[in-house]
Amino acid sequence: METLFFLIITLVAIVSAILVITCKNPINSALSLIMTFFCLATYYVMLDAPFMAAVQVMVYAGAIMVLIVFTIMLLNIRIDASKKHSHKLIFGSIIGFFTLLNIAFVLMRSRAAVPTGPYSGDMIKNIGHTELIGKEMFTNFLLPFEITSILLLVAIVGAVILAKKKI
Amino acid sequence: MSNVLSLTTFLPILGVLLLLFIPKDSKGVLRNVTLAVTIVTFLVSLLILTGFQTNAEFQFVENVPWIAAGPFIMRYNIGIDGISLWLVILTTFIMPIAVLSTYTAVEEKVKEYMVCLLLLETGMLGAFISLDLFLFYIFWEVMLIPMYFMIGIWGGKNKIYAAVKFFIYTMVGSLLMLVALIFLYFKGMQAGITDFGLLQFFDLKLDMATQIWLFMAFAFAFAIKVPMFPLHTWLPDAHTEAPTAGSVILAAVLLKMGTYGYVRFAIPLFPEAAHKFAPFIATLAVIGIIYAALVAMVQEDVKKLVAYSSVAHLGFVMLGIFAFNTEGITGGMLQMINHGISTGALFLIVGFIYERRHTRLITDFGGLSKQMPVFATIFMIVTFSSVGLPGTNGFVGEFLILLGAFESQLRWWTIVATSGVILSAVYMLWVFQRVMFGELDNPKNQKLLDLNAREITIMVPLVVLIFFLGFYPKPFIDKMDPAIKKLVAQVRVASVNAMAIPCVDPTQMPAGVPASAMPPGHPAVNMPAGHPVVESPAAPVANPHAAK
Amino acid sequence: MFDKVWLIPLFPLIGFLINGLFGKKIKNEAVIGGIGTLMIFLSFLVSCGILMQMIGLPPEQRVFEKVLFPWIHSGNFKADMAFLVDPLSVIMLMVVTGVGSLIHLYSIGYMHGEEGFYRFFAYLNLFCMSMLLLVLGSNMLVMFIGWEGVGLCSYLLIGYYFHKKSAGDAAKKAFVMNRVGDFGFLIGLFTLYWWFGSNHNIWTINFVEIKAASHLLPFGGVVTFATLCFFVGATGKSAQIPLFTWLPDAMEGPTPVSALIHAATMVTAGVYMIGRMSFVFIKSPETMMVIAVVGAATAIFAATIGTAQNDIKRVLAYSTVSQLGFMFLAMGVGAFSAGIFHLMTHAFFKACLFLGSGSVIHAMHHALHKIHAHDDAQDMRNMGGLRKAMPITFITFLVSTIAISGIPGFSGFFSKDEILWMAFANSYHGNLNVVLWGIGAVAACFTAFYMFRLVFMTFFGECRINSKAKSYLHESPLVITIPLMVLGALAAVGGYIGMPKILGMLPNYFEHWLEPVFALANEYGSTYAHHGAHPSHAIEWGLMGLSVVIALIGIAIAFTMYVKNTELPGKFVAAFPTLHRVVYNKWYIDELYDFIFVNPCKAAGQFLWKGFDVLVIDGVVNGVANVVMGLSGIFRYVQSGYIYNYAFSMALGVVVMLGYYIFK
Amino acid sequence: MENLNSYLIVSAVLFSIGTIGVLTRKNAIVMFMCIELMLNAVNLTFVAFSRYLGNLDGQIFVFFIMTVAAAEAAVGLALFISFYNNKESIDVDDANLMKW
Repeated sequence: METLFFLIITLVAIVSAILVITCKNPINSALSLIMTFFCLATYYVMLDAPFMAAVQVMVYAGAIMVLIVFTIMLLNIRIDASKKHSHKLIFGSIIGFFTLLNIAFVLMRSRAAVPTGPYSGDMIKNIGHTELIGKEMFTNFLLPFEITSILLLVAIVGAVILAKKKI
Repeated sequence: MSNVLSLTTFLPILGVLLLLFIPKDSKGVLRNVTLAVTIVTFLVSLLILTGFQTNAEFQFVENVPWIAAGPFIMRYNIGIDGISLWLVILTTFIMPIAVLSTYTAVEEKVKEYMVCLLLLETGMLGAFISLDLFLFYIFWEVMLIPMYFMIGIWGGKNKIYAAVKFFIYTMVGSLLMLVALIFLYFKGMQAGITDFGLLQFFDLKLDMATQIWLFMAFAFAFAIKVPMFPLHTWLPDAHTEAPTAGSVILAAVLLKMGTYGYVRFAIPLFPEAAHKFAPFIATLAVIGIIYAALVAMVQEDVKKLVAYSSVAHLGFVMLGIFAFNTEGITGGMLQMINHGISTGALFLIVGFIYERRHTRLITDFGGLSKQMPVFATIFMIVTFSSVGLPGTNGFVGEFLILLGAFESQLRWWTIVATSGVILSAVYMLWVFQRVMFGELDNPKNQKLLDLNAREITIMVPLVVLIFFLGFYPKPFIDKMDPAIKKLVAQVRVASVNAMAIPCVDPTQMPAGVPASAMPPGHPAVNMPAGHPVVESPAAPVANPHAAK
Repeated sequence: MFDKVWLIPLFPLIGFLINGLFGKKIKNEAVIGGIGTLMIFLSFLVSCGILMQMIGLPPEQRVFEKVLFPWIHSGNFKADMAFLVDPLSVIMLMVVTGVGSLIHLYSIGYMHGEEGFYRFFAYLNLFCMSMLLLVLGSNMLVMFIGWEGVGLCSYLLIGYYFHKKSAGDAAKKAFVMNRVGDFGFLIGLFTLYWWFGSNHNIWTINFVEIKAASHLLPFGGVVTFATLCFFVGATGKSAQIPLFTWLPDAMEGPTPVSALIHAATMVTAGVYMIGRMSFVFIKSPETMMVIAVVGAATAIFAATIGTAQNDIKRVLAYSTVSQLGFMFLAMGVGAFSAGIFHLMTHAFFKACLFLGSGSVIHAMHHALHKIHAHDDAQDMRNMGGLRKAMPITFITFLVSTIAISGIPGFSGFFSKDEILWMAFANSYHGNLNVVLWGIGAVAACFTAFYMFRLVFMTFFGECRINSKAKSYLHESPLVITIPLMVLGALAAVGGYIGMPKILGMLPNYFEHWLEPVFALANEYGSTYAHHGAHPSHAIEWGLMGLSVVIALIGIAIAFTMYVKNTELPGKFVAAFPTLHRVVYNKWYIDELYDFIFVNPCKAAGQFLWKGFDVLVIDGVVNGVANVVMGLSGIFRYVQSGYIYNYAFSMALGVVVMLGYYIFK
Repeated sequence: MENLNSYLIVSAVLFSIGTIGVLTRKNAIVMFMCIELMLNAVNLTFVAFSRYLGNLDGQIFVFFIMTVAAAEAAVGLALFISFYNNKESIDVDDANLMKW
């Protein structure tokens, strides 16, 4: 049952991903991407990471994609105007293919390490994913976490300055 | 008081911070603030002068750890001795003058210009006071950048070419120096030296081949900066294109980096190699003197002429330094100051007439004496200072250089170099005649105004110094004398050691000392107190792994 | 009084500063000129005081050194700002300040109404200061300050009329030629310093110390080199062959300048310097011979040129060169005191001659100006018959001319005859002495000839000036004639203090006075002089008579050619056109120098700049840059500028690199 | 829960698709979306490994990547807007200032 579910999700994810890169209209691409993000959120749930799934939906599907769609609409871009990109398509596909090949070879030839961490599935279910993540985040990763705030601040300032017409 | 040296060096940087808060349109404020900063820096540097004890030791030393990256340990190690003292003072002295000279010359991007000037000052001061090889290298490069912008942004018609040429020329040299510096450091590590402190390297014994290679790298870098004969072509271009203040600083201070580098680094670090190369470098210096004088003679652009005269003057300095005796090096050091004053003044003078007429071609002038008597007087004084007339500063330095070189084994070089004295008179007087004498026939020249109060204010300190140094150079010589004596002893001790190596000619022994007093291979003779007795050069180097 | 010696150069310095800095504001000519003259006169008074004191001292105590302040001390080298007072420098002090005061006074009148009046007096005072430094310097370096300082003032004063190109050129030429001499001086200084230092550990350039150590110097060898170098210095300053061409050109300066600098004082610096270091020069027989030969050659050579010049000042200039040649001849044959004696008498009569010519030019200029004529006021062909218009000038001029021609009873006779006699009698140079005497005698004949030619053309005969201007000719004012009269009197009687022994009327005070200075040199000289039979009194009388006869012959020829048969010179020129042209054009020496030195230097400069600097060195530099640029021109095709190309290559790179690690 | 490999394969496929998209599309916004897709593929790997190894560090990383992606989106889109204001186009071929 779960395998079937996984396969369906995978199918949806890959198809919508392909749609992202093939749709002429950027809006369609964006909508397909949102679809992919939802699929990924589903995977996270399946991987016992509900908090990540929630963040995925909120940040990616919610915030970032809204931003993108908003930009597309703001700029009023309809159709990808350029026609001639056939040679690019071939090259791109070859490189994509080889990327896939590389990864496949890595997967085939490598062996995953033995699980060592303390966080088993049961533990996550008992204590709660959010709490665990939270503890980890605000203890071991406190400094990086705080620094992300600076990163975001910089990004905000940068975005404001860049988007202004005349500085 | 103890860190007055750091204060002097970094005051201009504080000035830069101050400038950042001044809107770019208020040019007057920008200029005045910069002027104030440079004057304050000069005043602070006078504290160094008054606090300086006349002895051979480094003073005002500050030595704190700075960067420790793996095997490399760089320290913020600064200090000053008689050799660098006057160059620091010269720098801080020239800067207000340079700033003042830009009041009307630079109208665009004033803020940026002033920032460049102040950064340049920090770079120059830092290079003079560094006692850490790596720190020196950093300041050495820091100087380069503001100067590059000054030529490239505020320069003349061909500014980009000149700026790039200046930058790349210097860069080639300094990269070689960087390589040599790192190599030297590893050599030092094998002998147990743990950081880049210059003083420790003085005691490092290197074998001849290493010394020669390292000396060549250092000498090449410094020779470009000096600039010495075949490597001088960046200078006329840079000078002609640079704005007046840039030229003044370039001539007065930046070129001294090269000669200072020889005195502070290349020679005491690699004394034997320096001795070996002395005839070669003296030859280049002498060629430079004659060559630059001949070329200067036929220049059509006043500024280019002055630039070539710089090459000739610096040739004298090099000759004096490579005499390896007190007189020669004292003369060389004095001549550095003198050249800073008189050539700086010459560039200012060229700047004055350029501002008025927007041309520097000699043929466009003539008879200006009639229209500009004050200017004529000052120009004449500076001209004769540049020619080296006794009673002006130029003479004292030139004379000591020639005297020192004549005493050393560079006798024949000296005789040829002395003829440069004639040539310098020829080209300087000729240009003076063509610009100032003759009929005032060009209608554009007939309306020229004489120097205004600001310009006279700029020139007066220089003129006063020209005469002061000419008639009473004693305070200057006295302050630098112990340090130079120490340097001479250091170099001489090394050359005595080198006598054990067969490739060094035993006639290099200093004249006047009876030969019996100095048996070959006996290193302890003449060694100043505190100088560690070095094992004979044949002894194996200390365990290479000891440092680890 | 000796202690106050520093006042002597100080006064002119004060004058220089006052006139130089504030002269423009003072404006009043009487004040400016008064300050200038007063200052040098004060120096004269101090010099007199020193002379008086020195006369009262026994000869061996007549040396005094005054250290003002340490100047350059470095390593072994020590040079103080110090003054040396001894009989030689006192003589020079008297000449410089004495003649100097008179010429200052004269200048007040002569320079009246000139634009840069204050500038002139400032320079003149500066000159006096430099000259006094030169004279007083107790070591070579202080002497060298003065040495170059006078060169500077000469430059400034020759270029006084700077708007004239010829003046600027002449000034530059003078300075550069002097610099050639200074080059020699410096090398000589270095050599002596180095030799004493490295061989005897005596590191000194002080005259007294060198004198004390001079017994260590070898005869010939390094001393020859050093002294020859010094002599090059002397030829530059004193306008001897080969560096004499600047002096005639220096006549571009105002006439008082010519009188003071280019006749009486500065140009004699070379002679003074040799006298000051006689104990070194005498150690080298070769140098002595060179000096004597050069001196004699210059004497005759300049005299020949002098015969053909028409510019009144140029004749005097060549005469100066010629007389300086006599002085060097004296130095070269070891007759040091005779040389200095001639220096002094020459200062009197030549200053007088120049000032007299200045007076003439002044009058001529004034007259020509009145009628707005543009004739050359200095050309003797425009003059003639001036003796009626300008009696005082004429008389003083005539007295000086007689003096320079060597007519007995006048100062020039005593000094010149002494030189000729010493050239004959002093046997340093073997049989060359006869030749030297011969050349000297012929030069004396020429001297008499051209000087009287000058007098005849200027003061006798018909007045050739524009007849309208004639009425405007009149005698110069008192301020000009007083110096003329004083100098004329000195030219007449100044020689009696150095009367030759043989005449026996008065003792030779002069030689006696300088005895302590030159005794050592004469002692060294006697070690290699040929001890032949000393010429007898009869020979001395004979030679003296002969030289008088020679002078009279010269005068007679001049009289015939320029008073009696005034068409003779024209015929002579027609008969020997080439000779006249060559002599008139100063033997084409200037052109020769242009050809040998000046033009090659310029050409070399042009070649080195355009050919070597720009083509070769910058060619290499730019060549390297061009190679790099060419290569990058090829490689830049890689950089298409399209984002997807970069993205491609990046992705490709990642894939390939990953692939390498995965598949390897 | 599926085994680790299946997630990794999905992630690889998504990553490759993203790569192809970045390389083939000219619309800057679409390219940007493809980059987001690639980032998400990586995120999936992180989470999968994190779960497999029983170590939460991977998920923390994902969190940071999301932050970076958000910042990137803000700045990147601002860039596009300003680019569009200048060039009236969002096509990367028009970003040709670096072209020789």
